[in-house]
Amino acid sequence: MMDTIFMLLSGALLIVGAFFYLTGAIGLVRMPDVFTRMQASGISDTVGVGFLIAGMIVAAGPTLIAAKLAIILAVVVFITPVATHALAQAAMHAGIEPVLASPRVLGLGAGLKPLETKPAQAPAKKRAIKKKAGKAAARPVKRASRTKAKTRAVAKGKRS
Amino acid sequence: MVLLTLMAIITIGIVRLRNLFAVVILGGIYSFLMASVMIVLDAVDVAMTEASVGAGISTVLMLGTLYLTKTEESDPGHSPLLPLFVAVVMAGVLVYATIDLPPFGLADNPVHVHVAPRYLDYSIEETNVPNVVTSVLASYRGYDTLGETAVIFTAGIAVLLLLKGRRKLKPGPKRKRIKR
Amino acid sequence: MFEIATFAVLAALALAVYRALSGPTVFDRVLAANFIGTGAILLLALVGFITGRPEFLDIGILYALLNIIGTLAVLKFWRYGDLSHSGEEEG
Amino acid sequence: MIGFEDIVAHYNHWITVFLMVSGLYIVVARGNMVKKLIGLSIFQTSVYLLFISAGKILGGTAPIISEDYQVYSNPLPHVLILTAIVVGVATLSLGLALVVRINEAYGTIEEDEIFAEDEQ
Repeated sequence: MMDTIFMLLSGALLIVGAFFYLTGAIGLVRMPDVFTRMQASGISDTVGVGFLIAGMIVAAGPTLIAAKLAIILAVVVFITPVATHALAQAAMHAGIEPVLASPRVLGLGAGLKPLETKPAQAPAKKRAIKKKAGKAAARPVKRASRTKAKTRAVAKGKRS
Repeated sequence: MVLLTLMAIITIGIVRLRNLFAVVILGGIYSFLMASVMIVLDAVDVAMTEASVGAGISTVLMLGTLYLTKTEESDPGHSPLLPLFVAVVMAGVLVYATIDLPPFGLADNPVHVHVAPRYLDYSIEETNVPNVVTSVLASYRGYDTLGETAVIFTAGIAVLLLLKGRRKLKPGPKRKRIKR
Repeated sequence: MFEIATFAVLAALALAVYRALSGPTVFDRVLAANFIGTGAILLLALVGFITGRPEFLDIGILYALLNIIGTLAVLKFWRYGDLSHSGEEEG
Repeated sequence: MIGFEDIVAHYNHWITVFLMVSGLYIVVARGNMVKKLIGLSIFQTSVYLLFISAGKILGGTAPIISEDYQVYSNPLPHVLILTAIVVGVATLSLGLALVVRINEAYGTIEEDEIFAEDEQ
């Protein structure tokens, strides 16, 4: 009886986790720029991994395996935000414009794919005030600012 | 099979990309996929080593090198047709050779009948180590491992020698990039 | 159940590989690499449960640590152009 | 005619061949030295794959002795490949150090430019 309950519970957890993981991966492909993609992969790394590993813990029962799985879960949960934060910081540092900050996003400019989800409005407006409007399409800006960032980095390396 | 196909796709990407930085990242992904394949193929020790070496050390070494050199590959001046031809002919020959190989995963393949059962049967008795890979590596084939260590030592010394002269040439506060 | 989850993870890995190959910027590729590292951990655990021998989860911990090391090394390189930078200048 | 069983029986080998040939192509066709080294490591990795898939037994488990399991995969290829991986990273680091030195001597890591500079 208890075994059946545990089996059903772990199966349900696994399927929910798999669903969220796949959703995050689809978001990783469909989202328009780096920052939104980071947010999509955040779904996978928290909810997806969490439910999957919880399902496995339930399937394993109170053994050493469950402890190891819990350690893995803790490591992933603590580490992925750090990596994502570093990624976002580096991307901003390299001068990549968030798509949501550009005024083109509402008119769906030429260089952009149509958005699947509704863009979050508040940060977009805030950044749009900060950045001047009238940026060109995403690609050349990125290229130019990236080379700028590179020369900056090289100069910094020489200095230090 | 899916993992192997993904690895092949990644390889195509590595061949085609020009930005060396992206190529290094793809190399890391390739190593992770390779390690997963090895887990599926029951080689857990190899998977661990491959992940730490391929995704860890190699990536860091490559990044150090890219920092000291440059990150863009220039356009090759000559046509790629001849190397492509060589590669395709080579692939044809090798695929022809694989037809004669024993099929994947059968227990009576010639590989499995000769030495391995001896190790599997007597490992506990003779070395008292449950992990057969460890016992073969450290006990039955210990001299092999000693030679391997000598190779790494030589490589480390060579790298240090190569990069030490560099520091004298160009005195500066930069530390040496290749950490062994 | 484990099989379904495994297929989902494999499909997610395929999508991430697509993103790694086509990602317009380096950061997309780094993100995909991070994602694939996590997927490799999950795949390891799931395959362990399917084959009935889930004892190799230590390797999963190793993968997670390598994942963060690789990502941070790449990002630090990209930001400072140097792996030995202490990051004092601007946090 | 090739059936599904044949494909499954040789799929690993074909992927191995593909990886090996791609590595060869990169080494031959590309002039950039870092790229050449990456091609070399792909070539090495294909050899790992060949050995490990030779060592797998379907239905077997990892070669760690325990009472619950009877069939184990072949541990010998694993040992050989462990050695090969470590030697591979030694080779790679040595090659990268050489690339750094070449870049200092010539100011480039492209093969063609180095040849052009030699001829002057």
